[in-house]
Amino acid sequence: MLIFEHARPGRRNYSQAPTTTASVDGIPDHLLRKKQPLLPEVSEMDTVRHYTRLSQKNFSIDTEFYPLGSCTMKYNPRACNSLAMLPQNLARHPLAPEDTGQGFLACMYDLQEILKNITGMAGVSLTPMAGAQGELIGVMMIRAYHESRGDFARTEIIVPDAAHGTNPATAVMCGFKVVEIATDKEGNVDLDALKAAVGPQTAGLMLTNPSTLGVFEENVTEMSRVVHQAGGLLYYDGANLNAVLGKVKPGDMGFDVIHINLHKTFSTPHGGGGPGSAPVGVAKRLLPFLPVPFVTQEDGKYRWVNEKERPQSIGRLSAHMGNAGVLLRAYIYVRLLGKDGMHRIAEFATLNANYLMAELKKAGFEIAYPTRRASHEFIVTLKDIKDKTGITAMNLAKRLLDKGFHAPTTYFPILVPECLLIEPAETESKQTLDAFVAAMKEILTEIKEQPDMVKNAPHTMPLRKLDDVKAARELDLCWKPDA
Amino acid sequence: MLIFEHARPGRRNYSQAPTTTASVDGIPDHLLRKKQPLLPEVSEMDTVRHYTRLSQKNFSIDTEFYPLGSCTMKYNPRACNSLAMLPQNLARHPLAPEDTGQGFLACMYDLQEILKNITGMAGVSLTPMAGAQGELIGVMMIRAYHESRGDFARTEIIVPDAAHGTNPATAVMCGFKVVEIATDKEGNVDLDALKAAVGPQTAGLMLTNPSTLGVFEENVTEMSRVVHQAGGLLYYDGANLNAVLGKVKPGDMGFDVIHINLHKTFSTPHGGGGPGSAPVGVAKRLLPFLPVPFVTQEDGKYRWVNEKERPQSIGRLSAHMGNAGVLLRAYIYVRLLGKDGMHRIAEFATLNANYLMAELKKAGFEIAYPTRRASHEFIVTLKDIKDKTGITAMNLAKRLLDKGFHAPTTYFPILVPECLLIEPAETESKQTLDAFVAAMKEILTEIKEQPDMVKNAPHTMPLRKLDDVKAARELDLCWKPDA
Amino acid sequence: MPFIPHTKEDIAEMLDSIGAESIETLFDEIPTDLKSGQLTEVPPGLSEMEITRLMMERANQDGLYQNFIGAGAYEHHIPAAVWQITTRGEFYSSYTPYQAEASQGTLQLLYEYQTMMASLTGMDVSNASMYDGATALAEAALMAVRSHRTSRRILIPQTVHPVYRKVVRAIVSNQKIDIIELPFCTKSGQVLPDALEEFGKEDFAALVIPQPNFFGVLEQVDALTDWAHSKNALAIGVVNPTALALLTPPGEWGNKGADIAVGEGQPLGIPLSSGGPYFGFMACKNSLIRQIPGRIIGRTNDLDGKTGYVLTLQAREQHIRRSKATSNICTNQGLMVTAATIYMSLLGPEGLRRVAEHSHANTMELVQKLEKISGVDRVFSGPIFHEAALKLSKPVGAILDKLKNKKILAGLNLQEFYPDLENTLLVCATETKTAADIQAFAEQFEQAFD
Amino acid sequence: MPFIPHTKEDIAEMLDSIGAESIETLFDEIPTDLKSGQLTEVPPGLSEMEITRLMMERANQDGLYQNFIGAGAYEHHIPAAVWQITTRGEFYSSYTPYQAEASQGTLQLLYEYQTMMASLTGMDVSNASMYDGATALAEAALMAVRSHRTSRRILIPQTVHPVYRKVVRAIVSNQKIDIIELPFCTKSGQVLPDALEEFGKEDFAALVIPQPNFFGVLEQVDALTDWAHSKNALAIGVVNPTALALLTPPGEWGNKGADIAVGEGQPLGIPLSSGGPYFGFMACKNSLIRQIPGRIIGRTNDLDGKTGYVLTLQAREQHIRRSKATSNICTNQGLMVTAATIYMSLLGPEGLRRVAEHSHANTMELVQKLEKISGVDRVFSGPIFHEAALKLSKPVGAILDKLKNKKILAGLNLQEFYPDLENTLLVCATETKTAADIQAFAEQFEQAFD
Repeated sequence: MLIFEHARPGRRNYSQAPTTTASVDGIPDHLLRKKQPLLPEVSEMDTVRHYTRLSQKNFSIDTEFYPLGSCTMKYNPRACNSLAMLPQNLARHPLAPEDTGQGFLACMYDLQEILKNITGMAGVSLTPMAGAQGELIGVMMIRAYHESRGDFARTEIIVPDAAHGTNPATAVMCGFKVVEIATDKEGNVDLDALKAAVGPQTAGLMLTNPSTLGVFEENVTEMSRVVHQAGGLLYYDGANLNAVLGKVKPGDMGFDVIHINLHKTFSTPHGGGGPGSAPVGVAKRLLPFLPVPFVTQEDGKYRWVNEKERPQSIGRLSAHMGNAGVLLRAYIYVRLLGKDGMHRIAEFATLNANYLMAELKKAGFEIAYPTRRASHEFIVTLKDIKDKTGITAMNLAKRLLDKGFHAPTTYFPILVPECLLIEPAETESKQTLDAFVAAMKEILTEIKEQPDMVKNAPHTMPLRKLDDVKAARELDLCWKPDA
Repeated sequence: MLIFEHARPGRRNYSQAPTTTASVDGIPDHLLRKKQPLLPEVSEMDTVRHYTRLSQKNFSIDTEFYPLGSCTMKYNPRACNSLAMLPQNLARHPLAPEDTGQGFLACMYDLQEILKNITGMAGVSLTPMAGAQGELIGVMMIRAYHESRGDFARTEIIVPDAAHGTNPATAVMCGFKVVEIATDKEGNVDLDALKAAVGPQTAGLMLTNPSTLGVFEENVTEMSRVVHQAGGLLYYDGANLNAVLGKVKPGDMGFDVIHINLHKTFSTPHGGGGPGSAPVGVAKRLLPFLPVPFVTQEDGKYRWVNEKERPQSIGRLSAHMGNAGVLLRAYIYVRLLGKDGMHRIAEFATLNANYLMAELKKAGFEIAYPTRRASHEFIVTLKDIKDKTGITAMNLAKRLLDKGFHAPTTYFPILVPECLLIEPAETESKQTLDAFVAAMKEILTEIKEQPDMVKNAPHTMPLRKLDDVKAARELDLCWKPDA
Repeated sequence: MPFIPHTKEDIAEMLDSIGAESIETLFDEIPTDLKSGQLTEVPPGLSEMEITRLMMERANQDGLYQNFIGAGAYEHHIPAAVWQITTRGEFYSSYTPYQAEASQGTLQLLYEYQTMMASLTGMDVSNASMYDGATALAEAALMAVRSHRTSRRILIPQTVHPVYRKVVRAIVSNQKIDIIELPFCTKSGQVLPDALEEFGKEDFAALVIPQPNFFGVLEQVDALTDWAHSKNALAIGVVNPTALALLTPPGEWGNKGADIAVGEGQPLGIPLSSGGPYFGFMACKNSLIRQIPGRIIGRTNDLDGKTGYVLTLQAREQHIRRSKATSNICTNQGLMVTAATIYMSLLGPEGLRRVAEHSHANTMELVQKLEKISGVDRVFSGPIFHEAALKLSKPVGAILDKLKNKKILAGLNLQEFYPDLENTLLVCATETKTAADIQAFAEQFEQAFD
Repeated sequence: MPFIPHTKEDIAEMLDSIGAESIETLFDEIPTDLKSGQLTEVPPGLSEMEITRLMMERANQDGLYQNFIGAGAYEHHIPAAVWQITTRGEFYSSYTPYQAEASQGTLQLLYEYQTMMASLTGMDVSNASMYDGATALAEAALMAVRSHRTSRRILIPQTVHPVYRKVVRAIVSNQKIDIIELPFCTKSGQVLPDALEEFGKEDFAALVIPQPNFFGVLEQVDALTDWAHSKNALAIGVVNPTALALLTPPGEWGNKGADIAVGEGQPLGIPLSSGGPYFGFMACKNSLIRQIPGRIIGRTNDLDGKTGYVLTLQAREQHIRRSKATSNICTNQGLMVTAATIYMSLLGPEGLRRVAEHSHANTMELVQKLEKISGVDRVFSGPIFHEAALKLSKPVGAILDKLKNKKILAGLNLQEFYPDLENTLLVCATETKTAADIQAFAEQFEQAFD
């Protein structure tokens, strides 16, 4: 039942609006709305009850194991939320004077410094509001760099075929042509193909490392040399930073620019699809191009650096300073972890992934890159199962829901058929991983003994399998009262 | 799965304890514990996930209609919680000086004054921590009153047979003998029986009005006269105050002492069974006996009145001043309602109850007192159904759970066989009541057509019907690791 | 009409169904002469925005202080998860779990709570909580009398929280039970077992044993327990739950262990909140289980044999037994216990022990700093836990006022409760206090003392 | 090891299963020379208690001010229920609803959000939100260019939020799109349709129309919309959602209505929070639906024919279309939209209208009081909504500083964004301001002005 269906004309929630009406004198009548908008006419209790019930229909980290590959679904500490939501933090206007926000700015400055240190970059700006915007900003800086040197010939961005879709999409949004290069059998980027692809037209290479295949790019030093020698820059997609944090720094691998998904590695909430936050870090030569504003400190006073001081900056990419509240949550998380905790993220994420990979292999599942170490994630392929039984990766994914586990990422990366990309994250216990393996084993048995049970899954969710095709063909995007 | 079953020896939640151990020098070794207590060794995520999942197994006002008679399950506004939990309110030590709590004391004073006005009493103390404690305190004051007058002969408290069990239990806890009097056919207290019962041994009469039968005690004025004439006092059990708030004041009906369940009429949360709060109000002659502390105001300064100023006070009944946080929630609720809102509580609670009674009657249910107006609650009896089909009130109650409604109160009041005491409260909409009637009708049909479906209910809860007898016979009150 | 969802059309249709002309008609059984008029003293309704402003103004008026008062209510760090989970609607707005199948969340949590409290106190069983520590002690006294059958005397040391003693007296005296207060040794701050003989000459039902006592001093619990048992009386421990992470639990006191353990649950994740709501805990030996008041949760099976939880032993309770019930209590402090259970899960045995250790170490550090000031001395020689009484050579009141002006609440003036203890300050520094806080307190104290 | 649940035994068993000697072994594919050492700049970990103390100290250092700044971010009362529900774990800690059957909570909520926003803006459809108002406008510009096919010019009045214009420029210039800024009438504060002809001589893809504009002034939206349409360009409205409770929605501007409506969603229940996270909204006509970027939720059926909700039109998106996607965006601002949807449900049409009315009336009252001060005058003659520019005869900076010392943030110095607007103050008083607040502001202002 939709919230609108709980409504009745004239019903109101009296406590949540001013107790009186007020005059709108001065606004010409022809600019006034004639028909009231379709907002629900419900009571406060209707609203609370409706959305509380709706929430219960979601899987979430707070209720289920959520091994969604490439998404780093780790525990979101509750203190990060409550402290980011202290009244003073919530009440501060973005245009309030800097001297009324020194406490807040101190947090932002500290976070910038910590992110610089852990990535090995020379400068950081916190403004990007999501991973994809971090990418856009990163690639804009690459462009600005070449153009600042009078080099307008660099029109191509190289992207491995295994990359997230955001990489090529970003390059295009930024006006570049995308050159895809292949992956070799071991899951590394094909080095010869890369060598063949680079040239004076190369603006840069976008690389996720460990890659979306869940393996560390072993030739990264050589790749870096090849691209730099051709005059291109290296972009590090921080989607998988969780796997190597404290083990290797993107700056040390030769990357010139990086974005860091705080909603992954630094545990800010995914919130059903956002808000994210993805600070960018840059090597020294890209410093002039960093997006504004960012925080600087002088004599113990914090202030914003703006475009006046940074005339070469690519400019502003959000109305204010980015997702301050998300940044605060990440800052609190980082301080809770501390140095030692930070080192342990990658260690235990990797331990969990390799353990789960080993156990699933023992259980009879086919691993896509069996000779490689898993980074914080790895790939299971159901190609063989599908060929023999018709059961698909999606069938298995839906059946996992019945067993109280969120499904892994399915059908990504695209180059592995019938794949499940599995990322357990470091905050899950061995017991939970063992329970997941047990469920996967059960499904293997069901595939043999009760294939229809798997094909028709899910069975225990609020709804059975939903019809995506109908949704796209018979578009229904807004409720209509008379429909 | 119990939280203990998620635990592993040595697992810890590092963020939630001091980062180091500390010395306990000075505590003799023989006073130190040798074996660590059985608290769960789990992570923060384990805890959050476990209790979030557990919470989802509860029905609640925030998720379901909860027509539990005599409990007044109304909407608990969220602002009452968040404002009562402002940091300053939470941090204040109960023994902090009064001048550091003038804001808090102002709320308490205002609440006392408002409660006096709406009940028509001369004084109020906020200390009782629950309805039953309010009763105890009320009866203690009655006792103190008689004894202060040198009258030690009054050893009996009169209680109608329909009363809540707390009434007789309280009287006994207070050292009185209980005299039960019968209810007449129309649901009123049998006036002749009352007249016969009173005498010089009568300390007082405890009365709920409207009664637990959901009807207004029509002879209350006469009852008051009879008891007073015999030298007894009148106790008003405020359990059902919701039904008459702003319509009639207990003080005007001649009551000498009253308790007010804030967790009912003033919408403080029931919290799965507490905390409650039940301020007591008294007529002028009982003022000297009020429990301490309560708040007074002089020259705009608020302070606690204690036993030194009130030598006849029955004393203290809690370690501090009662359930301050609950009182704050009630105060906020009262201020949100305001005068007009306060009058409307009883009006719409009564409208909802009478509507539901009318509709259920039309649907074919037998009403226990069909000639009477419902107060904010009423009784349906399934005696006839049980005789014919074997289906009990409990069967119907369990089946309602399957249909997404909490069951009404069953088997209370004891004098109506196979009864359901139904109280919809004023915050529910007509639509919800209609949906409830529809569910009740469905069950009527099921009783005829699928009686086993009703007998074996519930079917859609996390568990099927639980074995109360086994629970009481094979007592298992604590988990044992090796069991 | 705040919180009332009825539209005009709804009202008309509902009255029509009832067959009533107006809502007022529905009150026609109330005698006309009883009808009251307007509620003149209730102010007009505020919007949520307005009450928010008012409550924030009042909260800001009160402000925040560095608190060094303990005396039965202790400031501890409360993990953010505790109240974020506890105030979820499904816990916050549910009723007593009468319909077990629709209340497994609350029921299982309470069973877990009982398990934790029984283990923390070293007892066999726990109930699902009482109103607060003071009333829990009163109920324990009633329980002891019911169990003892012949004596109606209870011995309570004066080292027990003074208000607890008042509450016990107020409640049990209704049932003609005598409370005998026991003196303490003014040197050690303890009840001396040797001094008890005269009180044991006459039969008594129970001896109450606080650990630590109101002065923070640790009592000789083994000897006291054994003495009570030697007189065929019960031993009732009144204990601080944080301390239990560190100290011998009542169930292991003396040769046979205390019979009942009660206490204030507030330190387990409940904010100070001007004094409530808190919760009392009560645990006892198996032999006393049918005498225990309050709610109890039991584990059982459903029709399919699956494990589940229900309210049990209801035959003791007022809604069944009415005038023969063990108590008139019909609630527990459900929401508080929800918080405490989550708190204990988040802390675990090691975490709670560290909280206890640091609270103790901080208090010791504070005391050592203050003792260096000339004219400040420890009052009692007995060992303490996380709270200490200090004798000052100057009036306590003036010093408390001076520190209050520096936003420090320096402790409790013990003379308010013990007229003989002149210029005596009871101080407590829990794990929430940093070294800098303690240093600042000591410096301000020294200045104020000059 | 905060947030890592592994015991020593767990680690040993897991390594054993993997066949690795140590955790470090698992990193053996990383070239040794790349291995980094310690993270020297990261401070040691704090306990939750310690970080709580630090964050509270920093928050208290910043304090709370009476805020009269608007300028694109508005302080409104946010009902307590909004964030109590929004931060429930099931909303807070869930991911993008890729597994629809396990995400009906988020999906249905987003469908409801789309319905509300489409109706509020008067458009056919809405997406599930964008990063913020500024990027939503940039995406609308890209959409217009994709839709127009021949022109890569976008006309944006200088009355549009100055930072929005910067953001649009930064984003769209990558795709060789020209941004033409349109001047405004310095008397009325509006874009005058009559003054546009010269800009319309060359083809353009869209005209952006703010309502109200950055000065709070209401534009002649009907004429502007019709003018854009007369030039075969799209009309893009940039609107304040609170204002839409009161003002003609973009879908009804001019003869055919605007084609795209975007704006900053922050006023709908999102706290100011130093600037984010907020959310942008975007709604459009049906004809543009396949050009819209971002997530979209559609209603469909399950296998049993029951209604359910899924992500739809994914063929536009980067994870399917990669370099051919309509945008690189792969998230919405899910949690913010959750809050906004609950906010709109709690307010309803009448509630939101009253918020708009009172915000407007309060600003008018404030302006009238300030205008009485000699040397303070309204800058623009155009009608306004809930925000006004005032010309001062004295330096704005000094006055802002003086009021700041009184804990009042008196408004925005417009010269920061408009060099020509010297000593001009932009003020806003929403429904959160009481008559006493406005009076106090006016008095303090007058004193500061002396």
